[in-house]
Amino acid sequence: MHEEIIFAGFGGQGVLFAGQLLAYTALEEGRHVTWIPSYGPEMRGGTANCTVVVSDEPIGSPVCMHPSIAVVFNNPSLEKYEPLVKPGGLLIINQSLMVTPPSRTDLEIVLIPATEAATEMGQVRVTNMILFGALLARQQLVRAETVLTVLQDKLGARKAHLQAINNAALERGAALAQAQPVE
Amino acid sequence: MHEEIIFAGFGGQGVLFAGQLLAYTALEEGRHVTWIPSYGPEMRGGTANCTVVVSDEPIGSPVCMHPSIAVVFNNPSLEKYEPLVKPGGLLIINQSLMVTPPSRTDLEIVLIPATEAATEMGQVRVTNMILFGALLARQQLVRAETVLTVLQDKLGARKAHLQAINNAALERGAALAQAQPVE
Amino acid sequence: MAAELLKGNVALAEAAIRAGVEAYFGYPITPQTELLEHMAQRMPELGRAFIQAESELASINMVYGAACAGARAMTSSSSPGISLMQEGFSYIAGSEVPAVVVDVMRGGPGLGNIQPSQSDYFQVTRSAGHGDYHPIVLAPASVQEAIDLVMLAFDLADKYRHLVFVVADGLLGQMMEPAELPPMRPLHTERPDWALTGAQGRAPRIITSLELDAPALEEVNNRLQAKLRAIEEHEQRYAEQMIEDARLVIVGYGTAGRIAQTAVKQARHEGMKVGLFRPISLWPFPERRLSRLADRVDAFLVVEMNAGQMLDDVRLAAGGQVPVDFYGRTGGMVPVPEEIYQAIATLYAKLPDRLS
Amino acid sequence: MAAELLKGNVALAEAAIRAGVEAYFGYPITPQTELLEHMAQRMPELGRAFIQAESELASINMVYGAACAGARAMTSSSSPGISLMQEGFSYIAGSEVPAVVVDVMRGGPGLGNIQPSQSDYFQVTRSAGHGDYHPIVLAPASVQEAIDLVMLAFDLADKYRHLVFVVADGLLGQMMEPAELPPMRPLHTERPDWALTGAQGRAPRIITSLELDAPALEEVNNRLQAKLRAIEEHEQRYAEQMIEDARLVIVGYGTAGRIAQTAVKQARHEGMKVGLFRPISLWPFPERRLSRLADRVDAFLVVEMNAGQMLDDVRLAAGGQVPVDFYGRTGGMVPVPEEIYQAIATLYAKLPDRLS
Amino acid sequence: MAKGRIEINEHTCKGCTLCVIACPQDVIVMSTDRPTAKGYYPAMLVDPEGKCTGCALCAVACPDVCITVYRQVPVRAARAEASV
Amino acid sequence: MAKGRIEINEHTCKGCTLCVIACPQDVIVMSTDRPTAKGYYPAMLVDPEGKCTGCALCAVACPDVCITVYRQVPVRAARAEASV
Amino acid sequence: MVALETVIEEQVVYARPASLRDVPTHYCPGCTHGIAHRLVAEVLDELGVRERTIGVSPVGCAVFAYKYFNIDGCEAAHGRAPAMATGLKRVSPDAVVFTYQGDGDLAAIGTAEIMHVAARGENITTIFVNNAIYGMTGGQMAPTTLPGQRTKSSPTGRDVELAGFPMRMAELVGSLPGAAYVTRRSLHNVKEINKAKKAIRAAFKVQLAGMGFAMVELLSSCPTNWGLSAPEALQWIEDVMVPYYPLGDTKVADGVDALMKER
Amino acid sequence: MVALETVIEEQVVYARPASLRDVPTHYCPGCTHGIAHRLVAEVLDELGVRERTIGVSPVGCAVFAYKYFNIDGCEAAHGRAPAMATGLKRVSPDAVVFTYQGDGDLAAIGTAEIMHVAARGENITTIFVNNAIYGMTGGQMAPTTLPGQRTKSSPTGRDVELAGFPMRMAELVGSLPGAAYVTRRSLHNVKEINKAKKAIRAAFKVQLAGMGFAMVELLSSCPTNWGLSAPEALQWIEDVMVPYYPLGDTKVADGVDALMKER
Ligand SMILES: Cc1ncc(C[n+]2csc(CCOP(=O)(O)OP(=O)(O)O)c2C)c(N)n1
Ligand SMILES: Cc1ncc(C[n+]2csc(CCOP(=O)(O)OP(=O)(O)O)c2C)c(N)n1
Ligand code: SF4
Ligand code: SF4
Ligand code: SF4
Ligand code: SF4
Ligand code: SF4
Ligand code: SF4
Ligand SMILES: [Mg+2]
Ligand SMILES: [Mg+2]
Repeated sequence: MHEEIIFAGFGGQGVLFAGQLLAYTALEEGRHVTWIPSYGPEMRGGTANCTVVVSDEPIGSPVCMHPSIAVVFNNPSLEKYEPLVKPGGLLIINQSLMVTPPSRTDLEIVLIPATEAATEMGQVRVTNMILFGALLARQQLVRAETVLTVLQDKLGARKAHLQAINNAALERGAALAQAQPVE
Repeated sequence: MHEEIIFAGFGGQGVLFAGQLLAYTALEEGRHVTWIPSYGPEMRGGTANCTVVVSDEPIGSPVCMHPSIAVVFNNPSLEKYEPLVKPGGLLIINQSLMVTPPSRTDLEIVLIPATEAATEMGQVRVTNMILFGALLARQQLVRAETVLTVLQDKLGARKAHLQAINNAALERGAALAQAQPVE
Repeated sequence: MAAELLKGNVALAEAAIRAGVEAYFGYPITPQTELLEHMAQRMPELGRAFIQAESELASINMVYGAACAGARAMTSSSSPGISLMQEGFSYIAGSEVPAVVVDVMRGGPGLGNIQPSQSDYFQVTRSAGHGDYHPIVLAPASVQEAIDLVMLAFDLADKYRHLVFVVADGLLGQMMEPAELPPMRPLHTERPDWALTGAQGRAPRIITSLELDAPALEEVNNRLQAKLRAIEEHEQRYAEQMIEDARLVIVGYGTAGRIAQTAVKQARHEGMKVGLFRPISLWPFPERRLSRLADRVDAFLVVEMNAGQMLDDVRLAAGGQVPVDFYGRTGGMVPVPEEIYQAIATLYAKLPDRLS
Repeated sequence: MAAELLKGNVALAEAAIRAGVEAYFGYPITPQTELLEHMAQRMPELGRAFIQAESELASINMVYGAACAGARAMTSSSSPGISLMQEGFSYIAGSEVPAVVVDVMRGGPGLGNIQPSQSDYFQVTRSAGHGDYHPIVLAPASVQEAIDLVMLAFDLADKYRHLVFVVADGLLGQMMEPAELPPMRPLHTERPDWALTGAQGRAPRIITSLELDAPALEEVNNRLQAKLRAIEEHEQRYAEQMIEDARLVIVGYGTAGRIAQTAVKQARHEGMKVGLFRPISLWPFPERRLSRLADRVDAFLVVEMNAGQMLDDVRLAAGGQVPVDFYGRTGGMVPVPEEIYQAIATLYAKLPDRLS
Repeated sequence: MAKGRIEINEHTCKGCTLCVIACPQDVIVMSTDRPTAKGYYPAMLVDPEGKCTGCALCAVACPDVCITVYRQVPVRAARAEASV
Repeated sequence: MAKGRIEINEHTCKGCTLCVIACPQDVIVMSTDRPTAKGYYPAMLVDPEGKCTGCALCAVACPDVCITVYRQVPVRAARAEASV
Repeated sequence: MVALETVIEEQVVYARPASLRDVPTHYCPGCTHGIAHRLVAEVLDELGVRERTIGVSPVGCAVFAYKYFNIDGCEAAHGRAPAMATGLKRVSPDAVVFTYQGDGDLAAIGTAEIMHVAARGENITTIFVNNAIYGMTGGQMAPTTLPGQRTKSSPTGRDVELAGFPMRMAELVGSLPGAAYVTRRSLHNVKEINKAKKAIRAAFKVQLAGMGFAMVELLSSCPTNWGLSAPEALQWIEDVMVPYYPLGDTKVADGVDALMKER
Repeated sequence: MVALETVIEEQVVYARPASLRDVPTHYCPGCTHGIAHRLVAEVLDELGVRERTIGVSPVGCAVFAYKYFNIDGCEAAHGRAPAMATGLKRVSPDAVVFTYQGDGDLAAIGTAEIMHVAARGENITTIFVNNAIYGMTGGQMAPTTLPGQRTKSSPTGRDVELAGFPMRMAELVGSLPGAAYVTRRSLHNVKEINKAKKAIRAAFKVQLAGMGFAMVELLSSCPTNWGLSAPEALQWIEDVMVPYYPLGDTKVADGVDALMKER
C-alpha cells in the first residue's frame, strides 16, 4: 500500500488535525507515514493544507504532484486540487462550501455536506471528523477502531468530553459516504 | 633606479611623515612611488613604520622583505631591521636611542645622534627631519631643493613658521652624515 | 523506546536536550519557531538555561558566552537570522569554542518567504562570516536522521572545539514522521580544561579571537587550517543507494536528496541505471567518495532547492572527468519526484556511452 | 588633472564623490576609517547626506533606504562589519536596488587583527547572505584602479540594479601612491522610474524582497538568475601580463596580484616562462578567459592573502585540465615578492612537460 | 435624531463582532448561515425600525474598513458637518 | 605628619604628569633626559626635604599603576590604618 | 422659515480613505492592526500628503502594510525600518516618511535603530503597534509581554526572574533629546481610537514642520495569540495593558503643543 | 606611655592589586582607562572574588583588558559583551561576570544588548567607560560626543541637526525596571576616583547579592583623540562633560541602599 493524501481547506477548519490523526493512526498500525503542512500568510482564516503519505515501505518523497486522494474542505481547495488528483483517485468534497461541482469523470467523487452536518450536530468544529469518517468509509487506509483509540489518546483527559462528539462525527461521515452511490 | 626604504620607530617620532615627505618629493620629481604604513596597537607610543618604494618604473610590490635602505629611529627598530637590510644597503640609525651598536659589516652604516641634535635645536620633534637630511646626504633619492619646496607646500600657511626649523634640521642631518666617514 | 510521530523542529530540539545541551538562546523565526518553543517549555523544566534573546545577534553571542564557560550551548534560526549571526560565527570559529547551530532554511533572498529552501548552502559551507574557516555542516533527510545528527553535532563540536551546523529546511522542520529519540544523556559534570570558570588556584584563561600581531595570527590560522584538514580527513559522511552499477548518479542532500530517492526508484523501475548519492556532511563535503565515483559513472545530476550551490562542490569533486548537470527549484518551491524523474530521463537519454 | 599622491581609502571615498554618490552611511572600522572620515568632511560640504550610523546593520539598511529612493548610495566597512551586513545585502539583492559597498579586508576570523587580508573572498563572491545571488565584486590592485573601479561600480550598480562590492585590503586602503581623480560628475537629477518618490499622479510603487507565494518567489529568482547570467556574460574583467608563452600562470587579485607581479618579473628574468593573470571582477569570475588559458598552460599557481578561497574558482575554471597549486598567507601577513618567487621556482621546476 | 444606514462589505468582513459592540443602537447582528469565501460569518444591519443614526461608531471600530456610513442630513448643514 | 615615600616604576610610567598634579606636597617632577624604551619621560620623586606624607594621592591618580607608596607608621596603629 | 427650505439628502459620512487600497487584509478577525492602518490613511488624506508619502513596512504581521496603503512603500528587514526610513528621508527631504512597526520589531531586534533614530532627531514618523506579543510568528513573548502573560515561549507565564520586565518604549524613546513628540495611545474603543488618530495626525505634522522624530505607540490587540475573542481582547487591553502602559504623551517638545492645537 | 613603646615601621600603603597583572598597558599616557582597570581590580581583591570572576572585554581601546586583569577573560564582538556575559552567567551562576565597555561599544552598536540585559535584570555588572569618542579607531564621533565637539567624523563639531544629541546612557539604562543599580561617576580627580570606586564596589555587591543588573558609567579621558594634554583632558571632563552628564545614581533599587552602606 502506498497512498498520498491531501487535506486542504482554510485555517480553523481542523484540516491539519485531520491529517495528523491519519498519520498517528497509520503509525499505530505499523505503517510508514509522513505528514507535512503548508499554510498561507494569515494566522487565521488563510489556506491550510497538509499532505500525508502512508506506505508499507520507507517513504522517499513526502510531497507529490498528483495525490491519490484529496479531501477538500472548501471551494478554493476544490478548484486547486480537482485537476491534480491521480486518474482513478478519490476526491472527497465538503459539499456545504462547494460552489461549482467537479467535472472530472475519471475520479471517485464523494460529496459530503460536512459543515451542515456538523452544524446540525451542534458543533461546526467537527466538520473535519465528518470528512475524515467519509474518507475511511471509502478507502480503508486505517481501521476505524484504531482511529478511535488514537483519538482518545490525543484528546487526553482534558478534552475527554469531546470524544463522544468526535466519534459521532466520524460515524456520521461514514454514513454519509456510504449513502452515496459509488459512481 | 629602484629603492625600497623602510622608516621605523615609535609613534610620535614623525616616522610616517618622513616617509611621506620622501614620497611626495619623489612624485614631484616624476618618479613612481608607493608609501605604506604599519602600526602597533597603541594610539600613541607604539611602533610606527613605513615602507617607501621609489622607482623609475611602475611599481609592482609596495612591500619587500629586504629593503635597500632602513632609517631606524629607536633601538627596537634597529634590532628588527638590521638583519633585514639588503647586503650593501644603507642603515641610518638614531644614535641617541641606540643601545647596542649594529654588528653587520656588509652595510653602509650611519650613526646620527638625532634626538640629541633635535633637542639641542630646541624642538625634539624635528628628529625625523635630521634623520631624513642624513639619508639624503648619503643617498640622493631626491634633490634637497625639491624636498624644501614640497615641505613648504605641505606645511602650508598655518604651519609656515615651522619651515625654518625643519630646513635647519634637514641641513643639520646632512652635516652630521657628511661628518661621518663612509666605511 | 518506540518510534513516535515527531515534528522535525521538535525532534531537533528534543534531540539537543537528550544530547545534554545546557543552554539554548534563540529568536523566533518561521519555519523553526517550534524548536524554540519546545525549548521554552523543556529547558526551564529541566533547570537549564533558556533565553528568548532580543535578536539573532544576541542569541549567537549568548551561545558564544556559554560556550566559553564550557557548557554545551546552541541556537537555531532560519536563513535571514543566520545571515545576522555571521559575525558571531566568525568569532566562535576564531576562538575555537564548540557550538551548535540549527538552520531551518527558507526561501530567499531578503525576506523571501517561509517555504522550504536550501539556499543557505554557500553561506554555511563556505565561510559563514569573514575569515578562513568552514563550520562542520550536517544535513539530515528525515526526522530520525535529524535526531541522530544533532547528537553527533554536539560530539563533533566538543571534539574539535568547532562550530557545527545542522541544516534542515522548512519541510523537514514542519514534517512529522515516526522517529525514535535516544535516552537522556547525563549533563557533563566537569568543565573542559580550557573553559572560563574563574581562575581558582590556576593561571587565568583567556578566550579571544584577537591577535594583533600578524605572524601570531597566521599561526592561529595555521592551527585552524590543520584542524579543518583533520576534519576533512575524518568526517566526510554520505549515504548511497543503488550506486553499484549506476551510470547516472543523482547528488542531493536533505529534503532534495530524499525526494530524489523516489525519482531514482522510478527510474530504476523504468530500467535506467541510476543511483543516489546523498551527502550528509556538506562540509566537509564527501569529495573523496564522489571523485572515486567520477572515475566510473557517466554523469552526475545535482538536485537542490536553490539555484545551484552544492553544484560547485560536485563539479570540484568530479574534477572535469564527467559532465555535471543540475536541476533546481528556488523561492521555496519543493521539487516533486515527477519533475526530478523527468530531469533524470532527459539526461539519461543523452548519456554518452563511456566505453565507446 | 595631474596625478596626486593619494591614500587608497581617501581615493576610494573621493572617487565615490566624483561618481556622484548622494548618500554615504558608515561605521568606523580600521583599516577603512579614513574613507568614512573623508566622507564626514566632504559630503556635508557638498550638501550631500552623511551619517555615521549606530552600527553596520544600520549603515547597510540606510543604504537600502536611500537606494529605494533612487539615490546613489554607498557604505564601507571591513571584514567583521561586512559580516554584520549580510542580511542587508540579501535584502538589497532580493529587491534589486543598486548599492555600492567598499570592503577593506582585514585579518580574521573573529576580531582577528587590522592587517591586510583577502579572507572575505568567499563571503563576498558566493552569496553575501542567505538566498541565491552573487554581488558584483571588483578588486583593484592600485590606488588608480581603486578610483576607476569605484566609478565603474556605481555604473554597474545602476545598470543592473544590483549590489556591487569594491574589495580592497588594508594595504591598499592605507597605501599612498600617485593617482588621478576624474572630474566631478554631475549628480543625477532625475530619479529612476522604479524609485520611491511619493505616488504623485501615478500608481504606487513597492520595493520588497517578500513574496510569500513560492511560485511567485521562484519567478523572482528566475529573473534574478537571468540577470546574473547576463552579468556573467558581459562583466568578466581581468588583466594579464606576460601570458603569451607562459607555461605557468600565477593567478592573484588585488594586492596579492600586484605583489606577484614583481615575483613574476623576477622569474622571467631568470628565464622561466611565467605569466600573471589578475582577476579584476571576482564575481563574475573571469572563468571564460581562464579556462581558455587552461587549454594551453602547464599549471596555475593561485596566490591569495587567505587560506585558499579563489582557489576554488580557479579549479572550477581549470576544469581538471591542469594542476592548480596554491600559495597563501593568512592572519594579516602580506606575502613579499621573494616568497612568491620561491613558490614559482619550486613549482616551475616540477612542471610536467605538456607536450611530452 | 439624524437618520442613517450602513453598508457592510460582506466580502471583507471577518465577523469579528466589534461593530456589533460599538453600535449604540444595537442594529448590527452577525449572520449565522452565509460564510464568506474565507469562511467568516459577516455582520449585517438589521434595522427594521430605522434606529441607525449614522453615528459611524461602528465604522470607527471596524478593523477591516468594511462599513460605509450614510446619513440623511439637511443639505445646507451637511457641507459644514461633512468636514467634522 | 606621617612620613612617606614613593617608588615609581620607570618602565611603565608614561610621563603623563597626572601624579605631579595630584601631589599636594609638590615632590614629584618629570624627568627630561631619560626616555623609557617606549620614548616617554617618566616621573620621579624629588623630595630632599622629606615632605612626602605617603598620602597616596599620586598613586590614586596614576593611570598606569606605576607608583608604590610607603609610609612610616607606628606599628600598632598600622594594622587599623592599612585597611582604610 | 429657512429650515423648511432645507432638503434632506443622504450623504456618505464614513468611507474608506483614499490612502488605503480597497483590498482585504490578511489580518485576523478583530485585529486592531487594521484600525491603525485606517487611522494613518485617514491622516494622510486629511493632510493631503498621500502623493508624497513613503511608508516603510516592518517584519511582523504588518509585513504587507505596503499592499494596503495606497502609497509608495517598501519592506524593511526585521527591526531596521528606522534605518531604512533614515536613508529614504535623507535623500528625499520633501517626502513624508514613516515606519510602521510591531513590538518585536521595534523593541527587540530593532532597539538600537529606534533609539538612534530618536537620538538623531531624524525627521520621520513611527507608528508603533504594541500588542505585547510576536503576532506573525505565532505568539511568542515580546519585550512588551506583561509579567505572567502566557505565550508560546513563556508557556507558564512571563517569569520576570528569567525573562525580565516589559519595556515601556514610549517612555524610553521619549526620554531622548532628539525626539520631538512621543505618545502612547490605545485602539481598544472608539473614544481611544479617536484620540489615537489625533496623536497620529500630530506626529505627521511634526514631520511636516521639520521638528524631528515623532512616535505614536498604539496598544493593539492580538486576539489570535492571546487566545481571546475580539471583544475580550479589547477588554484585555483596557484591563491589563493600559495599567502597565499608561496612555499619554511622554515627550512634547517646544512648539509641538501649538501644532497639536491648530487644525 | 604606650606611644613610646610603638615602633615606627615602613609599610606599603598603596601597591598594585592582585587582580591586575604586572604588565604595561597599551593605553596612551594619561588615559583614564588605566584608572578604571585599577579600580575594578581593587574591588575584586577587596571582595575576595578574583578567583571566581570572568571579565568580558569589549571592542574598543579596552580590547586587551583581558591581558591586564589577572582573571579569566574573553573578548566579545563589538557591542555584544552584554550578550556574551549573559551566556556566561546563565551557565555559571556562581561566577562573578562583568563587562567592560566603551561608549561606542555600549551606546552605539551595542544599544540593543545593553538595554535588554538591563531589561532582563541579568545578574551581571557593567563598567561603562564614557570618553565621548571612539578611541581605538582614532577619534570618531560617539553617541556620547558632545554638541559641537570636533572629532574625525564631525570635523566641524557635532552638528545636532545632522547627527543628533548625545545619549545619556546611565539615565536610559537606569529607567529600566530590571536594572538594580545604575550610576554615573567620573575619573577626573582623586576625589571622584574614590567615589567611582565606591560605586564599582556597590555594583559588584549587587551581583553577589543576586539583585540583578548593575552598571557604573565612568566619565573618562581620551587625551589623544581630544587633542589635549593629560591634565587638560581631566579639566575638560570637569568643565564640559560633567555638566552634560551629571554625576550620581540614576537607579537604586530597594535593598541596594543597604548594600552600599555596609562595609
Ligand atoms: C531577522 C529576522 N528574525 C526573525 C524573523 C521572524 N519574525 C517575523 S515577524 C517577527 C516578530 C513580529 O512581532 P511584532 O514585531 O511584535 O509584530 P506583530 O506580528 O506582533 O504585529 C519575527 C520574529 C525575521 N523575519 N527576520
Ligand atoms: C563590528 C565592528 N565594527 C567596528 C569595529 C571597529 N571598532 C573598533 S573599536 C571601535 C569603537 C571603540 O570606541 P569605544 O567603544 O568608545 O571605546 P574606546 O576606544 O573609546 O575606549 C570600533 C568602531 C569593529 N572592530 N567591529
Ligand atoms: S452608524 Fe451608528 S447607529 Fe448606525 S449601525 Fe453604525 S454604530 Fe450603529
Ligand atoms: S467590525 Fe467590521 S469586520 Fe468586524 S464584524 Fe463588523 S463589519 Fe465585520
Ligand atoms: S604619596 Fe602623597 S605626598 Fe607623597 S608623592 Fe604621592 S601624592 Fe605626593
Ligand atoms: S601618573 Fe603614573 S604614568 Fe603618569 S607620570 Fe605619574 S607615574 Fe608616570
Ligand atoms: S496574529 Fe495577532 S497581530 Fe497578527 S494579524 Fe492575527 S491578531 Fe493581528
Ligand atoms: S585613544 Fe584615547 S581612550 Fe584610547 S588609549 Fe588613547 S587616550 Fe585612551
Ligand atoms: Mg507584536
Ligand atoms: Mg569611547
